[in-house]
Amino acid sequence: MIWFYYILAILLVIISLYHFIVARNYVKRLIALNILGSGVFLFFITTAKNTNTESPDPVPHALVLTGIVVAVSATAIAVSLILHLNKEEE
Amino acid sequence: MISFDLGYLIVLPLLASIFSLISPIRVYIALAFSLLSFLLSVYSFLYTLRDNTPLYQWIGGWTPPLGIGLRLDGLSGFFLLMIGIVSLFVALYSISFFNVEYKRQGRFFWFFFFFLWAGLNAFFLSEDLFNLYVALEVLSLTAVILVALPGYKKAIKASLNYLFLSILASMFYLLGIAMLYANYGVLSMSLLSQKLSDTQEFIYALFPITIALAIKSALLPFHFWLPPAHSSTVAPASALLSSLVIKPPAYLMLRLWMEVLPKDKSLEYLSIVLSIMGALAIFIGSYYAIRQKTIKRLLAYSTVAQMGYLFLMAPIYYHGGMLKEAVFQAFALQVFSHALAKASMFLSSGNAIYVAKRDELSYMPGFAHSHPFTFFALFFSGATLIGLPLSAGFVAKFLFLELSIKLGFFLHGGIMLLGSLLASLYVYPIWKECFSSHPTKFYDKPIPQLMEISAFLLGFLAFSSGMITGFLLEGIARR
Amino acid sequence: MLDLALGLMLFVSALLSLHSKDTMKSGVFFIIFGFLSGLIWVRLEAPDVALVEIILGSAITGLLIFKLVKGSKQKDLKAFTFTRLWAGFISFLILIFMLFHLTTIERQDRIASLVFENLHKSGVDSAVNAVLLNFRGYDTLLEVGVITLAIFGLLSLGLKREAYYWDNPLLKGFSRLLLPFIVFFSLYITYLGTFSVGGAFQGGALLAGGLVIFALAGQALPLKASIIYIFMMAGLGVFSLIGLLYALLGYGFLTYPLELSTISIMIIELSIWISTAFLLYTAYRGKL
Amino acid sequence: MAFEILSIAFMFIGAIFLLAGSIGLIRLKDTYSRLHALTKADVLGFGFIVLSCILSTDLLSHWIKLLLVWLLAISYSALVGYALANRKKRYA
Repeated sequence: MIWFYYILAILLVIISLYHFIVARNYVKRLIALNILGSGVFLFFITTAKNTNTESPDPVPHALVLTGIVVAVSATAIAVSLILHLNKEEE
Repeated sequence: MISFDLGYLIVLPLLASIFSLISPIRVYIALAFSLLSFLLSVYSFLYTLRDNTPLYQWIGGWTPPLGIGLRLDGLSGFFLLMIGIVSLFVALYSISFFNVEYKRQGRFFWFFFFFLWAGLNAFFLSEDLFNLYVALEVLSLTAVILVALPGYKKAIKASLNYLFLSILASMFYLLGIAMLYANYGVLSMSLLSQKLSDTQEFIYALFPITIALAIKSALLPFHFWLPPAHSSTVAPASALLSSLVIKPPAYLMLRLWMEVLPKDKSLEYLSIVLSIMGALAIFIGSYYAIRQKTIKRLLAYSTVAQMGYLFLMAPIYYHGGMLKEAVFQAFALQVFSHALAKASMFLSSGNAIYVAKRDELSYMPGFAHSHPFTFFALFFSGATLIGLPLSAGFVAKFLFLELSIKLGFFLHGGIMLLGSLLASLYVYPIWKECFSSHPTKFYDKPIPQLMEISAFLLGFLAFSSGMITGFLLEGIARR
Repeated sequence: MLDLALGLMLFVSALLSLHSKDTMKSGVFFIIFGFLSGLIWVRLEAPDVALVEIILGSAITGLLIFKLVKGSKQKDLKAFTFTRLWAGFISFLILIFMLFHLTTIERQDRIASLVFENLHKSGVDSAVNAVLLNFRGYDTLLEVGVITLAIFGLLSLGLKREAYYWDNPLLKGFSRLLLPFIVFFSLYITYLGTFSVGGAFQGGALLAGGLVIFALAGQALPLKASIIYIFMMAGLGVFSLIGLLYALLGYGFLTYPLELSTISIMIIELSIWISTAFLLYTAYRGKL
Repeated sequence: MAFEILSIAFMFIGAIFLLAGSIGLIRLKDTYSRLHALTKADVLGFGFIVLSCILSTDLLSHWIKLLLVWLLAISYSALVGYALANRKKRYA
């Protein structure tokens, strides 16, 4: 099962990377970045499961929590910048 | 007696940022905290100079791999000193700058200024890879907001592109850490270096990490975000971004190559690729800088070129394991001289734009007569960028040249000298305009004294620190 | 089997979200994606991450993206063939690299056993929160810094666009009815963090969700702007003051002595709880 | 034993209702009929699933939590149905 999740994480990373480069629309780019982030987090969490201890490794969980909060902060800034840009263009 | 704690270097700027936002007397708070943080930076540099061993501090008393380590050695202490000097003078400049221009932005500027300081201190002190990610994120988000600060369309657009690229880079960096963690199970750099010896798996993780660091420090194929971002914001912010914010990724690369990664054949190829990119960055950056008509874009492209030096020397980081101290000295001095000089130049460009209300080069003639302080700032810092003798830039380039000859990389030394020549080609037009004896328009609008003097002092320090390099170099070599 | 189905659905929703021409559709599929990834975190025994992901990664990010879609009329231009080619090339390169890397991963303990050994010295019983607030508390301090920084950055842009709301008596009544429960429940989750699944970010995100529903009904909180301001600052301020305090007392930066660790962590958790909630609420509103 | 069989049966019934609702959501043509399928499935299917869960545990705290979840779910499903119908009516 672990290998399935690893491969899923890699697929998420590469398809969102492809769409990030290809997309010309800011909204699509933002979504692609968020999905890229999810792929990376999935990689981390799967690694947490890949141990010999009974319950999974809590360190990656804490790191991913940090990562999610940081990603949301960056998304909030991006949204506000894009809205600002649209207002300037009107 | 309160004992010295590395945490102060991070907490004090953080608290300063909060106070400067909620308090009505933000300028005084900013001044007081800037001085305090500056003194702390100086103290930590002197600390490394006095004690011959690096200072390790385990936060919470948890030793790695469980906890996070802070490390103060000669190199990081020196960079703390650099951050302190640049930030202090930028703070002095900003007090006056936001008094006369961009008053609305001045309300929030100090918050981001101190956050940036905290982030930089955190970055240079940390020795935990994930902690470096968070510090990097603090830096890049602050930088993005600083770019968007003026609020007009050009700035917002530049900052948006910067934001997208820097989130991408952060995700890549995080991916690299995840891969390293999956293989080695540690995040601390010193433990990682023990675990890495005689293994090869790290190569896969190094790939995303290198891309991430290249994007963040604007190495050639990813340099396109830098000129619009650094040139479209207000002068103090440009100075901070161009002199301080893009240095940390390069520093991290140096640390990884010199202290963490083992000798591996594939690393050698990677170092060649990096040095080719660095060389191209020097040529292309200089070429575009020469062609620019506005002073801020010229300076931004010159940053691309100057960052190229740090990557041009990648083979030296790989082969120079025996000469670690010398490599650190050369690298640190190059970063230091560029940081001080570029900050001074951006601040002076702010002065020029304040007077002329335009940022075309042709609109700032005769500065040598009307505003000699600004002219001398431009002169000294330009000389440092070129690397004229006596300046810190000269010493840095000399050290690099010596290393490349010692290790047999004659071509790299030659490219560096060529880069100096190109630098003189793009610095020269600025001097020429300043000395123009038949100015089309004579500006007698006075510049606030604090703005002139802080820009001048930074430039002067950048130049004159070449004469006290013995003292600085000794500090860097302490480990 | 369940994993396979969930993973497939996750991948398909990601593809649909990235592929669709209509940005509104992308947003909807992105929310579905976030929700499914939350379920996957549960499958991978990471309930803490699942809580935060569903509320932050799916709900709040989704709302922000909807706000963006409504306010942006940018056309999606087709990329050049050349761009497509090199994007494909780079993605392919990374695919190859990562697949090779997969072959090198081994099953090993990493830090996990060390964390469980030291858990009793941390002052918290839940392993994730022990890592988050004690072992790697410094990371969390900077993280709280990042989110505070981001929201104040957004405020400094000074955008005065009204957030979308639906003026309807039923929704108003519902959100008013719900809010006290959500406050109570999020506080409970925060408190739960000291010994089980839950914690400050989880609880704060939950409260933020409740506050955003409140705002969606077009009502403002009966709080003064200055109080919201202080709430937003609370996390960073309290956390760094406690760090400073222990440094000044001679224990060292963010180093809690064993007998004071539980209470210190509780105080920090409470302050992070309130500030996360109000920061995210402000992120949605876009103004104070 | 009887409880277990009952629990599994309820789970099946709930799942069938949810499936029917999903099929209705895809196959039905206009918004109101879709909404009808969706909300009905939510209330009934979800109700049966909660019931089956309640039967499979004998802890009071779990019962209370499940009931609360059910209460919240039906109240928001009603609200969402109302909101969608309202929207449709206004912008039809």
